[in-house]
Amino acid sequence: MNCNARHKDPAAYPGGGRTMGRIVKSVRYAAVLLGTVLALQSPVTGAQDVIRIAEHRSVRLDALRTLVPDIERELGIEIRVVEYPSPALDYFTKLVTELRSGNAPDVFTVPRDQQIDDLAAAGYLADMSETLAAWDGYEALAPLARQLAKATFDRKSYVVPSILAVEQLYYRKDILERHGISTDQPADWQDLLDRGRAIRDKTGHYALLFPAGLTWGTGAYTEGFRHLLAGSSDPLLLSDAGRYRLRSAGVRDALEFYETLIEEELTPIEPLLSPEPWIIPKYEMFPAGELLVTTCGTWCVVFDWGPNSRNPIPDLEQRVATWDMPGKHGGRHVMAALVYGWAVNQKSRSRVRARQVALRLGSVDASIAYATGLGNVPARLDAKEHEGFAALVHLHDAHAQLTRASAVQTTVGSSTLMAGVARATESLLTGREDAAGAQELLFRYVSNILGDEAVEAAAR
Amino acid sequence: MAGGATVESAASQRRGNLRAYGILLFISFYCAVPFLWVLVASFDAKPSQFLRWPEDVTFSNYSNLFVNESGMLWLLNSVVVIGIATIIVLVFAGLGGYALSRTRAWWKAPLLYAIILVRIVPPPALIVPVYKVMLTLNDGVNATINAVVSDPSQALFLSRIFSFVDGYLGLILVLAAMQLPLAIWIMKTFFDAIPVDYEEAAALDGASTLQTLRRILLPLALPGLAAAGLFAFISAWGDFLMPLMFTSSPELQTLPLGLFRAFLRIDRIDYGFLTALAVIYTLPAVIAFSFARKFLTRTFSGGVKG
Amino acid sequence: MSRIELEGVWKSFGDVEVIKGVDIVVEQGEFAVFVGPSGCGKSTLLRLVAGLESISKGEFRLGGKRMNEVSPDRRGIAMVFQSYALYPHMTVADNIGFALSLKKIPKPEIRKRVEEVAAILRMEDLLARKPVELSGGQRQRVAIGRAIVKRPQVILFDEPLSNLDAMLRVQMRAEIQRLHQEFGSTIIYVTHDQVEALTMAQKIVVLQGGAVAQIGAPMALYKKPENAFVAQFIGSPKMNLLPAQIERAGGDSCVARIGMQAISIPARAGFASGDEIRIGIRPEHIRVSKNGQSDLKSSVALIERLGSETYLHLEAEHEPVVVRIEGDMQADVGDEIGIVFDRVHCHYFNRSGSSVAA
Amino acid sequence: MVGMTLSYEARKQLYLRLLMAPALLLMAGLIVFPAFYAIALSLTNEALLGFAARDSSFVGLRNFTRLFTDPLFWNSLKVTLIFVIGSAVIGQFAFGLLSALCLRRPIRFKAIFNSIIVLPNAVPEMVVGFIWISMYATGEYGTLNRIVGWFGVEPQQWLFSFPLMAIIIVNTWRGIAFAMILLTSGLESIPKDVYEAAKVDGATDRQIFFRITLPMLMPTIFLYMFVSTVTTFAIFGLVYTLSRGGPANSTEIIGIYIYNQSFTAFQLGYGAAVAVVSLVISMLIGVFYVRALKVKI
Repeated sequence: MNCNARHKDPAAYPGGGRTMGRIVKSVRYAAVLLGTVLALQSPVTGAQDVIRIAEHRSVRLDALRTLVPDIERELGIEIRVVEYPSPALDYFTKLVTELRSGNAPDVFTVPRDQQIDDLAAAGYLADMSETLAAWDGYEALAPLARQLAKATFDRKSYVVPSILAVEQLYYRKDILERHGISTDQPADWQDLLDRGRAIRDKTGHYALLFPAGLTWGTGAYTEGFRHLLAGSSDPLLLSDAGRYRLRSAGVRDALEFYETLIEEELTPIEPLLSPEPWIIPKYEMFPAGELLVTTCGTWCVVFDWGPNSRNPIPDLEQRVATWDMPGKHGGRHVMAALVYGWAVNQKSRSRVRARQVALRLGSVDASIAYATGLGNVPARLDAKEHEGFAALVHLHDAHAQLTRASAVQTTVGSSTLMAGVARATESLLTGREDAAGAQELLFRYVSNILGDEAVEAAAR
Repeated sequence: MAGGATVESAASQRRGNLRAYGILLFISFYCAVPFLWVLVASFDAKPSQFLRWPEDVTFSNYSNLFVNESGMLWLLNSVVVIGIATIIVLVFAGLGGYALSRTRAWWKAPLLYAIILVRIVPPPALIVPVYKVMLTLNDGVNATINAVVSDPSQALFLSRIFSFVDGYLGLILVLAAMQLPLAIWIMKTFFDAIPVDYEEAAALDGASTLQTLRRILLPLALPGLAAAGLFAFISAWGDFLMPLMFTSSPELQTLPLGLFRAFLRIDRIDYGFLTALAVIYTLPAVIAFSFARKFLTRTFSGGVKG
Repeated sequence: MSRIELEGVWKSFGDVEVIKGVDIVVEQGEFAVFVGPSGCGKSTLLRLVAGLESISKGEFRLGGKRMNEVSPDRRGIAMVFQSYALYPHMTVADNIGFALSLKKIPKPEIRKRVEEVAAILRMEDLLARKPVELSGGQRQRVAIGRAIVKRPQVILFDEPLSNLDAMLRVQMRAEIQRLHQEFGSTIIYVTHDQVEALTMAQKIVVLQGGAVAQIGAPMALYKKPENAFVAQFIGSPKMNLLPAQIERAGGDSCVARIGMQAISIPARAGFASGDEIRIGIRPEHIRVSKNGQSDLKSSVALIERLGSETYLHLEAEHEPVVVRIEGDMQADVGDEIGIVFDRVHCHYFNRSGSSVAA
Repeated sequence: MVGMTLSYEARKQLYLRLLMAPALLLMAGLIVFPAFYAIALSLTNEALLGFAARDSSFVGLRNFTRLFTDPLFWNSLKVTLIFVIGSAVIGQFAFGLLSALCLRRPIRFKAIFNSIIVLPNAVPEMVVGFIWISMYATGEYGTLNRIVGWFGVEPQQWLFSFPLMAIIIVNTWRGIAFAMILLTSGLESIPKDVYEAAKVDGATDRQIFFRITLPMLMPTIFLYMFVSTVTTFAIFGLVYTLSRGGPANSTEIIGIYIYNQSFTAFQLGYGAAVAVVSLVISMLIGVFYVRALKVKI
């Protein structure tokens, strides 16, 4: 197969002149096109500072857009809202790659407090300590919010808290009552599991959902694992030296709890392995009464099952109620997380203005606007004095819980930790590992990536 | 079924033809059905994710494209980015293919083998190192811009254009680079078939190298350039990985990324807008492919074999 | 002005030496033909003259001036390529006028000169066509037109007729000679066809293995080949070469042995007893003996009858011998025939192939 | 002045070096250098998050030890192998050959069949993902579910229950045209008189196909296998838009695995280590085929 022979005699080539003319013409069109596109990129001229804010998810975008005109007026700046992809993974990927390449927007949110350490350690976040200290709203913040806004490795604050997610166990009160299953606060894990077995046996439906698996991403840790760890026999994830204690008895307890759920078919497994694992259990099974207890945050009553959701649960207040998460050997706790705290890009060209914007977004009216859309609670305790708060009836309880809410402390490497938890729980879901194997998998994964120095090697 | 034009009895011929119709109908069904939804939904006033016959047929999804700023912007971005990348490929591959065809040097054969190997480097394997390379270049570019320009909005504008990450320049160059190995091969084999006599005749006629290139070689190479350009265009136009890696600003998004991101707005997907845009996005590739088809065999056998 | 001198010219591609020390002079206005079998370096030599290849060693002078480093377009040389190399995307007129257009000569002037050339080559009606629409002979003419429009001092032809059929070839030969007479340019013409060389050249350069085998006027080469290679290369059918051994030297004549038979040949200064030589004689200089007196006995292997002449392919002492006879001759394959050599036209070549002078 | 003293040939060779420089530089800078740079990166803990994002450090072969003990890596290799064999070697080839053979028969509507079969090949990856998500849509209104419904099959969750098969079907769909076009030209290059000679010798259609057509088609098949293996190995966008490697890594082909490790787990060093392995594999394939095809240059 000699290629040369296949080409036609070049002498047979028809005409070049016309083609040349066409090329010249199309070059001219191209120039016009190029001009148009460049014009669309052209900077808005004017003396005003332009602050770019990254925002994602349509509810959040809507909330932000209502706030922007006021902020622009108050601060005398121009704000450009940059829409980011909604799925949490895509948002974070885009944010991190942009922060690394230095072209991220001036102001953005950090979706979960656990991510602050990793972002700050990488040098992406501007230090907000002084700004916050000088801020009149700082003292009004829930203490937990103040604590979670700090990075563990340098104790500096990196975000302006806006809202908190208060997470508890949500259960279908109506169905439990109908089947005569107790709706009392479970005393300990055993009690909770027994309640689950009763649900399974009496209703034939799935009892308990603790997010798990790779596709749920960070949720496997934040919405599942940490609730268990916090109530385990050894709830501390970090050693005094700030190393992860992954071979602790607490981690084993949490994974064993998952193992029990899976082995006894108390939790749906297949949906957790699907691409968007939350859709079936949370948006379909729970409203349909096929799943009766799940961990969730305050957002669930708005976002997942509220009147505007995909599958609204009518008379939500009567049908759905909450328990605190019990501890393994008694005790109970409410988990909270600092979500969507406002951060400033360390490489921002106008950091001073950006800090002002971030603070302004931490104000009560801004956080109430967000809280309304998302179903989270404002991070500031003085929010309840705000006129908009009265309308958020379903959040009042949760807001009141803030003072007793807690969180599991993580440090740099938390994204690896969360990925490790996702893998460990995935291995339980697929039945590849038992709890001990999953724990070892978690340990190996994290130490492989973060290095042995970041992980406590000792078994206990 | 094997012979094609050989003598067969009428009955067995008919039987064979029937079987051929059956097979072709099945394969055509397989190939065509997935398109139905995107086509039908783009004319549906209330489109959804499912294929259904529209109750109201409308062209507004298409006319909206011209109103909807982002759709138009993605399209323009695609045209500009892929257009410039294709032109770069044509110029570089045209010159490079010619040079490789005519070079006499001991390293020519090793170089050509190396280009074959470069051609089969899987792009996903390059994303991390390319990303690092682009980051380094990007830091350089932006440091320069910040040093030279003080006005932040102007600096932003310049960095949009010249940045290697999230800028036109980087995306264009990386797209062009990925298409180059194949294009160079096409041009090299094409020039191999053009006798060197033309250039020598031109040299004796007193033409300079540039004149020879412009007045003799360029017209002769147009069919080869057409093939190389079409393949580069199709491949770059459809590429998803590079835009995913190297663009993030909405102002820079090209069609594949824009569509994808719009598709990720799970709670608010405008299927009419997306399907119409997807149809528009697909058309240039289909048209280019219908032209490129006749080059396909030669290109791939030529690209791998000399 | 356009005397071509090649002095001690060498050309190598990497380790391969293609031209090995060539000395050639072509006088102004002379029609020189470089001839030789393929691979002898004749085309390379032409390209060295054109400037398309660089000379590795030695000097090329044109009109007395060293040209080694002068770029092709500044040498005042035009070339007609074997493939014609007509630009396929240009019309005939554009092809011919291309060189002029590069020199920024005004368009009317170009048109005038193109039309002149077209008139000379009798192809006025072809000017608007593209090369693809032309026959082989017409393309050839355009290629020549493209060369002469520049009014070059020297025109180089690289096997220009090899793509034409026999009829056209004869016609174009005459045409090229006519052009040469009309323009008086110096011409170097490369061919592997010795008939073209003999019919067209004023001077023939026979090349062999990158070196000059002999230079001279056509008939000089025909009549006095300096070596066995030239002797066999020039002339058709080929000269017969019979290996022989000098048996007795000295005096006015000596005896040479061909196989089992002996033949007397004139003595030459270079001959010594026991020398192995080859006796060269052209087919037309051999007679068939009619009286039984013969130099060599042979048998008929094949008879080619062409009407006006007959070629006898004989075998003598296992060596082939071709004899040309006017008219027809009665003979059959296998007949024993005695042949007689015309001693005046015999050539003698020593072991190294050089002609042994009288 | 240098130009004046250089001969035409030398000057031309010099120009040629200049002319090829831009193309070679661009490829060297954005393909060849990165490919080698990947090796260097794979020996570090380079990351996009945490302290390593600011100062990465040399970690030796740690990424590789992790890689070879990581079940997800082996899973990804296995998935890639099945994907390549299922779609390129079997699916596209079988349908492509069938189409090519059928279209050689004296039948009507050839041009229509031809264009329909060729159409998917030209569609951009993103749109492929887009339209097949609709094909595979769950519930009774999903297109594929309705089609299988004609045969009494219950609605399926295609991308969940048969994820790998689902993407193989999509990639097969996309590549039939390339196989068909290449094999058609291969069939055309077989001289007719060979068939006629075989007919005269009394060969049946079956014998002709297996003893004449197939052997004489082998060079084309080999070439096709090379090009399609290499391109399928490099697929990214199609799977990314359809499934992103899920559910539960069941469609995580090597390209997706690299991306996920590098840009959702942010472990650039580890991603580079996987990239090095995939580069080595594709280079081995390349060298094997270059040898086997006796590439002439």
